[in-house]
Amino acid sequence: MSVTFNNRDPVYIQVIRHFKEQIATGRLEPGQEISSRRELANKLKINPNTAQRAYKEMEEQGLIFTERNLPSRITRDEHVLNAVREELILEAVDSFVTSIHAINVPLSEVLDLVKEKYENKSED
Amino acid sequence: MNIKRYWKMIATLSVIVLTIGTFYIQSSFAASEFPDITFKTVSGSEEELDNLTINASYHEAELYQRVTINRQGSTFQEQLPFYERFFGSSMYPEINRYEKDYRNFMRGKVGGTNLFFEDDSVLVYADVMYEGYNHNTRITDYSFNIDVLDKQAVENHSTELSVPNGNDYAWISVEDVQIVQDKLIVITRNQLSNRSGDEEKEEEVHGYTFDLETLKLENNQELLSIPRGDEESFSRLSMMNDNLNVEPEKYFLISKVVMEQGVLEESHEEYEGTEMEVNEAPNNMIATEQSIFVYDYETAKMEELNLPNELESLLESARVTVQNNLIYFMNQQEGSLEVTSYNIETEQIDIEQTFNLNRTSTHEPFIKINQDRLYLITASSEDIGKDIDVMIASLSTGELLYEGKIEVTEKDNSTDYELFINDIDTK
Amino acid sequence: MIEVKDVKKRFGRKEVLKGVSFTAEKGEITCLIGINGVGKTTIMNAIVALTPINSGQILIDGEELHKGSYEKITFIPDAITMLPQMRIIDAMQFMDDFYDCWNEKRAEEILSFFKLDKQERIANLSKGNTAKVNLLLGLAMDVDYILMDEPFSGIDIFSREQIAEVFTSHLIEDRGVIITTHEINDIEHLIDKVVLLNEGYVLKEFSTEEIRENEGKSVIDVMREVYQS
Amino acid sequence: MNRYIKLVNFEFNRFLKIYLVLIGITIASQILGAIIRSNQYLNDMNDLLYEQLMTREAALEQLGKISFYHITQTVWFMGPIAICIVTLLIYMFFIWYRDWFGKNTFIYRLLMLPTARINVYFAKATTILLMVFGLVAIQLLMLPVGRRVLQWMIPVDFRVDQTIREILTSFDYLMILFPSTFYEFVIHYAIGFAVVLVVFTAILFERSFRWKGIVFGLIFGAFAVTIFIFPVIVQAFILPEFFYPIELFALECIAGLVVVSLSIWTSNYLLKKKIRV
Repeated sequence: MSVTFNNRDPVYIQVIRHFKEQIATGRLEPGQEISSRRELANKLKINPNTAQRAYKEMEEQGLIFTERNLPSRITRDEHVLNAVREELILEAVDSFVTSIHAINVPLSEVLDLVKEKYENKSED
Repeated sequence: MNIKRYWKMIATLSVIVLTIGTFYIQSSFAASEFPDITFKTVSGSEEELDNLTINASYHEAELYQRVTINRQGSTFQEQLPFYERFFGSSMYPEINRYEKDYRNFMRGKVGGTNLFFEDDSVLVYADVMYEGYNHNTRITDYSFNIDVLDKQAVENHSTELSVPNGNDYAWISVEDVQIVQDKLIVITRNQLSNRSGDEEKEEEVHGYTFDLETLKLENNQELLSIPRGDEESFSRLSMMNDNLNVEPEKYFLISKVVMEQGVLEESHEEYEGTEMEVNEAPNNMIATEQSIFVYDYETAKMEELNLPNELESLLESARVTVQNNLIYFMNQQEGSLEVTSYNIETEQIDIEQTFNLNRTSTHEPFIKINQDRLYLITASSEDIGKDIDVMIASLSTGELLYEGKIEVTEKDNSTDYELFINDIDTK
Repeated sequence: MIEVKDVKKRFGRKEVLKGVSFTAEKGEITCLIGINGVGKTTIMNAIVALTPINSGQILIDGEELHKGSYEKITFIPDAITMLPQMRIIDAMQFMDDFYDCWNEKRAEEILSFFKLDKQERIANLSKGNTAKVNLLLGLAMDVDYILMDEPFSGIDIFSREQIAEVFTSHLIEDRGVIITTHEINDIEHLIDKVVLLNEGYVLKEFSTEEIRENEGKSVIDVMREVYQS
Repeated sequence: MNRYIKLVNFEFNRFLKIYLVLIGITIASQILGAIIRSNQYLNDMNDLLYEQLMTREAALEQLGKISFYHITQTVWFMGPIAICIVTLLIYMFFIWYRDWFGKNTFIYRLLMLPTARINVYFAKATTILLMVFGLVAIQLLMLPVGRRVLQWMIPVDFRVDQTIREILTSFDYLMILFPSTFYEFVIHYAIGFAVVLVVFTAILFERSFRWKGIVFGLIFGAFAVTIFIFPVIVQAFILPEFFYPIELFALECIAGLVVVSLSIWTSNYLLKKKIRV
């Protein structure tokens, strides 16, 4: 697991986003045990306090849960999981739309192109 | 704490403690291993030794030690408390006693017994201090430093006052201090300096009289003087009183010798005893005039003694000392010592005694007279450092009261030692 | 908490610190950055009383430094503090002898983490390994605060990575760390707090996450802003 | 206390190599010196007896018997003592300065030990003292060794056997190292130790204030000397012979204690408040 962080966004937000991506793509399964904040900090080469903050935030968002002293796990809550997926899709679409919008291309042309590219990528 | 890691330090420490400890433990034994030096009585009463203290030097191999010997035994310098050796202490028993009895009075008072006078009621100290040469006034300053202790009241009063005409003198030394009634008399030898302008005189003897109450200088008396020596003639003064004596005395004796250019007799024997004195005189001079002057403290008069001829002739070879009103002439002969006393007041010969020295050849003996006692320490000239006789005799009767030897008992039975007498004291 | 309050320090006529104040919390990594001057090292030395200050106050958990404080706070200077003729094991023994807070187990752990041979003499170590031993001696102490002066300077990249890894490890968990550096890049994500110094003053003291979250700026951005204005 | 002993041990081991070399030099040189000097005497004696055909008595008269004293007068004997003294004098400075100027700045470590810093000062002083006593002990042990060498080499008729005491009393410089009583021994080395402490304080002045510190250090040294000799000055110039020996001795003890306490107090202050790396 290696992540490249940018310097301008808070590291904890980038960590959460990383987790969300992993959940959305199924690399992290519902109920799966996740590494401790110390391991995480070590793996991602970030400050343990930041890792802690990311975990805390994720817990609040319901992405992960901790039972007593056991290691934290990914949530099994379908709603949350779907929401993560939707959030990521929406986020990607949003940013896509924003940049496309800037070039001022007609929607139909864009959609065709998207379809073509997407299928090609899946075949790779 | 892991002992193993400290072994080097512990080893070093052990070596230090063991080595240095052993050395000093042995040393403390060694200190007690100095030889015992005792009087071995041959005849007479050992009690006669009570007043006798001998100061000597002891040599063995490279060891050199000062030692004092008395009836009780010997004390080596190294056996003294360390601080006494470290800072030194007075060599005069009298002064040591004063320091014990009049501790505060004795502070700052250095010098020998000649600076002190003691009777039942007072202890007096008088010295002349050199205060330095003042470039402005071109005056050399000497001052009397006088301190009188009233023994009963334990009070002292002191003064410091300039010596009159101090500028004339190269040095001034105090020879005797006396009290006569309410007067304090200080006898000094004053060596004239080149600045004095007096080309004639070499040295003066002064009697300074102070009032005992006020300590004011009342009288400055020049008692005697000698001319400056030259190629042809040369004079010398010597003080004959025992300068260890602090007790009241009636007379102060000065011997004056005039020497003139002449043919020195090649008589070796004659000079053996008086080697020191001969050395002082310029070459080829012989004594042409010898006289004794007596200063009477009471009358404050200085007079030349008119000695009977038999005594006059003794002046050259005999040793002379004075005690009260008696002048003793001690003339050493082959194997014997002749003592003749002359009474200043009656102008008569008082006693004439001859004491057998028990040996034919002796080294210059140490002689001391105290009251009626004659103390004689003789060493044979063959074995100077070892064979030492002690004799105590009565002057009035000529009776031998004590006869003995100084015996050195070496702890290690070595005989490789030498003992030299420095002086004797009979207080 | 280490509190540095209005600390002033002169060397001769030169005032190196002109009233420096900042705090460093336990459990956080605080980074002192300064582009020039000797101020950073001087502050470090001052905190552990290796140099006297002219005025101001430095408190460690509310009290001034005393002899017992060295069981609570340690300083890892930029050069090793052990004698060249010592072997690593001797240096460790020395620490064990003198510090109650020395943690032998942790020392062994770091030793194997850094892949160091404890029989080796300090004089024979490479630069990188010397720095690691230096770090080891500080990190193996159960202290609350660790000060590190330029732990990355003059060391090869691989050693640097290994050392950086220490910062995310349990070795400094819950401790307060103050680190000085003039190169922020390697550790930008590792630190909690930055104190920007220039010419004896604190120009800015900020939390890295907050400045990213609230202003969307990287540490370098802030430095650029501050130093160039 | 425990850390102080550890520090002494540490400092001691740091200097041990040079120290052992010093001991080695002393032992070798003094044994060699005894052999060489004895040999020289034998040669001289043989020359008189067999070349100049003197009688034994005449030869002895001219040459004298040899004793250990003659060996102590050689550079073989005194040289190592001088080397040891000079080395320790230099080491008195080196013991501090190398912590600052050594390849690695050990002073950081020393100053950050969880013990009063004055223990470092005491430990260094103790180390010096230990080394001095060690050498003194070795020297003391070397006397009988050298004497035995002399006895092996010279027939009994040609030598004077001296006891250790006699060897010492015959040679002034040795009397300084080994005074005749234990009291004096304590006094000599107490003064020496006080000097070490004062020099240490001067060094700490320099280490605290650098150039200015040299001046402070010198002033402190002069001040310490003045305090120490003050009673003697009073005795000599202000109140001539005012004090009795025992009083002067007591005053000197007090003055010495004042100097030592002042040194320790000042050093403690400097180490606590002023020292810098």
